[in-house]
Amino acid sequence: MTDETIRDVLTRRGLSRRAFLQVCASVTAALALSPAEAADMTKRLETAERPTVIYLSYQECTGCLESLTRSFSPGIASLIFNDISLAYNDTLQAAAGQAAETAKDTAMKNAWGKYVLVVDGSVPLAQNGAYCAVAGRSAVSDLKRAAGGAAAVVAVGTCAAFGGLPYAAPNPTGAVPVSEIVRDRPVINISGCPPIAEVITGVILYYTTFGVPALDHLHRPMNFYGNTIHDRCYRRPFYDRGMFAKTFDDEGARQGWCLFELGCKGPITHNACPTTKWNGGTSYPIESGHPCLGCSEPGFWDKGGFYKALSTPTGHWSRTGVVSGAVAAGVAAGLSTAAVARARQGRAQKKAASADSEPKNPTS
Amino acid sequence: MNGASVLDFARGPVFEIALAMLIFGIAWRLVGIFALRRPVDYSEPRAGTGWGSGLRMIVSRSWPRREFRERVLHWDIVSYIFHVGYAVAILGYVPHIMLIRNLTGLQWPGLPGGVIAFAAGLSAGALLALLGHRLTSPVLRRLSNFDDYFSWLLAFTPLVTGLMAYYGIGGNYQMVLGLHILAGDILFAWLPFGKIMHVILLAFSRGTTGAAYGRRGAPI
Amino acid sequence: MPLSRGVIPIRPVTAGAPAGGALADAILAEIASALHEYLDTRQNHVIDLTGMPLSREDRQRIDAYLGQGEVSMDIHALVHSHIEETAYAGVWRVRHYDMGGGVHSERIEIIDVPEIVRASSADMAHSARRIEALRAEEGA
Amino acid sequence: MNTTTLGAGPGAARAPVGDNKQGSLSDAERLDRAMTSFLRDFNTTSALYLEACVHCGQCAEACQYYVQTGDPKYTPIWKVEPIKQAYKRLTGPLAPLYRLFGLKKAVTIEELEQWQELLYDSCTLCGRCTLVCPMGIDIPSLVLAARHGMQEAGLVPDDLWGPTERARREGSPLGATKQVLKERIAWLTDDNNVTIPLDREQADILVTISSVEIMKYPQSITAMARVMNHIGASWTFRSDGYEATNFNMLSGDRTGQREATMRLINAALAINAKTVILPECGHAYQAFRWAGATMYGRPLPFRVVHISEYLAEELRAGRLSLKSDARSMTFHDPCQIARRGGVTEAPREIFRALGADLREMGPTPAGNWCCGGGGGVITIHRADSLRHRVFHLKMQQVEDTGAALLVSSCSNCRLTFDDGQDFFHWDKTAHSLVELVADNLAERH
Repeated sequence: MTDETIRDVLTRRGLSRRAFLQVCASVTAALALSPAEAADMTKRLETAERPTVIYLSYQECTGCLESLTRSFSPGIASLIFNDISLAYNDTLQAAAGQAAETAKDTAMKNAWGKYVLVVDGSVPLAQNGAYCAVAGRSAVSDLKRAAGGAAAVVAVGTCAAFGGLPYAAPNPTGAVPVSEIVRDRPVINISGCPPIAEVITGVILYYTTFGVPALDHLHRPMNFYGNTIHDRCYRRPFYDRGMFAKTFDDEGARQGWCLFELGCKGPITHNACPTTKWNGGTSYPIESGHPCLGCSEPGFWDKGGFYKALSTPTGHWSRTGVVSGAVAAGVAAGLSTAAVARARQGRAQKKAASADSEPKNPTS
Repeated sequence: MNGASVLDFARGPVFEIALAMLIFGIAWRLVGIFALRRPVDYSEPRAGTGWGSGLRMIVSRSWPRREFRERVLHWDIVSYIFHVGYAVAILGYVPHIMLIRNLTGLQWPGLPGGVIAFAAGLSAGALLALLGHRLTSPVLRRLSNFDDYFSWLLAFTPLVTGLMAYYGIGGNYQMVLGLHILAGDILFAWLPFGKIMHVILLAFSRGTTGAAYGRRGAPI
Repeated sequence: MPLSRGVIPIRPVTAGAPAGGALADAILAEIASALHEYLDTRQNHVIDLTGMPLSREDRQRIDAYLGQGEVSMDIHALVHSHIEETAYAGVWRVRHYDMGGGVHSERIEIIDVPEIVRASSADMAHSARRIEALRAEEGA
Repeated sequence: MNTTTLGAGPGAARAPVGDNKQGSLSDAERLDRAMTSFLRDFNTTSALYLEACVHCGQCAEACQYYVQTGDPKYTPIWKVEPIKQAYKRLTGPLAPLYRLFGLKKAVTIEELEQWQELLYDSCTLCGRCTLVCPMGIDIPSLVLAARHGMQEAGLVPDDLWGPTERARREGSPLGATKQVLKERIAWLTDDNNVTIPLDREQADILVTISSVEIMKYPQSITAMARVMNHIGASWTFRSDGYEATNFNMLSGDRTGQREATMRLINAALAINAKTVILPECGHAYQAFRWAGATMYGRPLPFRVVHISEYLAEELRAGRLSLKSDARSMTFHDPCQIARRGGVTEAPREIFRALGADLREMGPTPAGNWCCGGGGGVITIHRADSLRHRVFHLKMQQVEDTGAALLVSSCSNCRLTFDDGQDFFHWDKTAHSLVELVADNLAERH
């Protein structure tokens, strides 16, 4: 650890306390903190040590990092994250090969037990982890080693958090989320494909000042994942009024009606998109006319289709097969139970006939 | 099992099984009834074959005859609130219409969520009242069996879970939605095997009596 | 550059269109009570509008009520911030812009002077050092 | 006269009620016979009915027994519970599931014995329940099927079995044998100076009689004769086919029911009748008009009408002309003829022809309250007090019309009214529609 505070870093870069307050305003706004919490956070950031962040990537597409660094306008928080805290990231750093490995080892040694380990991508377990290796070490052993010195692990992106695309059926690499490997450290999942940049940095700063934030049952920070897209969607009133776009080019779509029928997974997707938005607050998918894919939820690849309405069956079986099979089986069952009943009736008839040939009725 | 997997489970395999059971059961029960011996009536009809009366009675018996209204109409109305509310919620709610479109290709415009919630709430209230009636009326207590209470429960659960999902009650929305769909699946699967089959048998049994009375020229 | 609206025939609908202006009333009430609070206890109060689901009517009503006051300032630090007093003394609107020019934080502060306007002692000490250094350099 | 077995008034000596079992079969044999019979009767129609019930309990609200006692055991569909139980276990499509999960227990002999009261004492087969049932279930048809099994098992109430058995033996339930009929007609002819054709070899119309009329209301026979003669029809009574009542049907005795039906069919065939007229008897109308052809196994080669239908036809044809009788009257629609038989307009045409001030009961004809004596109930003495309780409803309904004269077209109803009148010291007497017509025949010029 550097013993430097975030404030110190800003000062060193010639920025005033006003700049610091602007940072705080940005962070607290992103975290949707109450005024009292925001004041508290500002106070704590004033004295908080600058965090050391080590960023490791496994089975991933680098989209998460793209989100973080190449967003439309890099936010203040990402500035802090990228320029101030990041001790190691093999994609961003200039060093390569042995030099990079040495840099990583040094960074880990210097902050052993204190650094925040950010992991991006899922970890393959099939073939002894052979599907992903860094510097001759499998992802799984690399992760275990790095996690050993981490104060907390932040799984960035749906791959790291829940397995993501590599995890989708049939999961050929045996991919698992970070939480399957790291069990003795707090794991904070920041899901999304990719996650929102402000969310990643916000969570790390929150962790620096307050520790592990309140998490939902999927270990996602409640601050960002506490509500569904649907809860805060500006198109929600159309949903409530039963006004839905039927196709991507109909009048409803032009009028900005609800995209539920086009497969929007907003109702079951927890993320901050409607409030934090993307690309420096420009918009989010639904605002651009596309249904939410549900990318921050586990298994979103395998939910029967991005454009299939949530209330419809995922339908892995052939509908014709199910229906015709059920009809055939039902008719067969009906005919056979009726045949059994008729046979019983036939026997009863015979019995009654033979009884009739004897004395006619019980009295005689 | 978490909410997401309950939801996937309910929308996936369970739905397919429930659909198969629904169709299988309806076919089984109807074929099983109609493949029994058919009674033959050689009597000379007074008024045609009675087909018209059969069809008429399917409709007309939906409302009690004047002479019985004083004694049964109040509970009929409660029952109607339940049934109509249920129908509005099932047929008017767009997510449900999506399901119907997915299954049959048919679709129609939906109603606002508030209307659906109101209808479903009324329906649930009426259903509770009907249960209370069943539990307190000596006649109904005498008649009721497992099927009556089980079917009640299966009718009630989707309503309540649906309302919970709509209002975001019960915490985890995915879980609540998953349970709602699961409850619907179970209702589907159970439908042909219990009293809820009346939704289909009703027409046949009314029609049979309507036709029999019709050919006699008797009032229906 | 944003695409021209004429290219894609989309008419965006503003968030929460049918919500009405109920939230604006609540905010105005909060401002009034915060002013009393400040006079009694010197405790400042911040209303963060950023995450609030304000409808267009809400915004219009807030703007109309608060109006424009005597003071207006701009801060050019890490990013640009614009601060202006409303028609009511001690009621400030503070907007922070991000690097792309969008508003990333918007708040109403009830205080005599917003915190961010004040020069901090540390910065003033730093300034003193810089001036002395400059003079020393010139003097040398 | 042997009518004491029928209309037991208050204080009348009660026939000794045994254990109400016939024969000396073991319980197991009885149960087996009942189940065998239940099985034989199940068909698509009864299956639909037994499957469709939703246990809504509305049939109770239509049933006079429940309405008057509030006892849930009188709920109509509950009265057929054993046959429902047997169906669900043995015949229904889901029977394998019911047995597998033990959802329906096998019917026991105790249950059958217990249900005797519900199936016989407290159901007149009036069919009011059919009209209220939201599923349209025709419960009386199920009661009849259940009675078949009860009869096979020898579990008919003794009081009902007596006349039933006698009908098998003597051709008439109340002792109106061929000999008695001939004597009765002979003295009716003498006393009333009316021609009553008996055993003509050829006639267009075979007129049948209810033994209740022969034994209790002989004036009805005279009335029929006078009316038929007035019309100038080619008609006859036949001593080989006169008894229209079918107590065997009411007991559940299929064999006897068939025999009784065939006697009438054969008599009609023997004289080449084009029409068979059924007398003022409700169950006769069910047994012959609607069940007769099915007993015969093919459509009947003649038409079957109730006497009131016939009279209405003749009125329309102008062969029957009546004097005016403007008294205020109310008409009791017999369940089996009106509600379940479809004859609702004919009697009203007759009242119009009479110029009578007809004051309809509310409700009638469809929702009319049963007299309480149908379905064989009037014969069962242990059910007297229950029958009187339900008769109270009927009495009230009649009183509410304010009519001076009460008319019906069923002599079994008439018997029940007489008994009720006696019991309640009521000032209303039920009259016969045919007798009313006979009394008002216009003079032929």
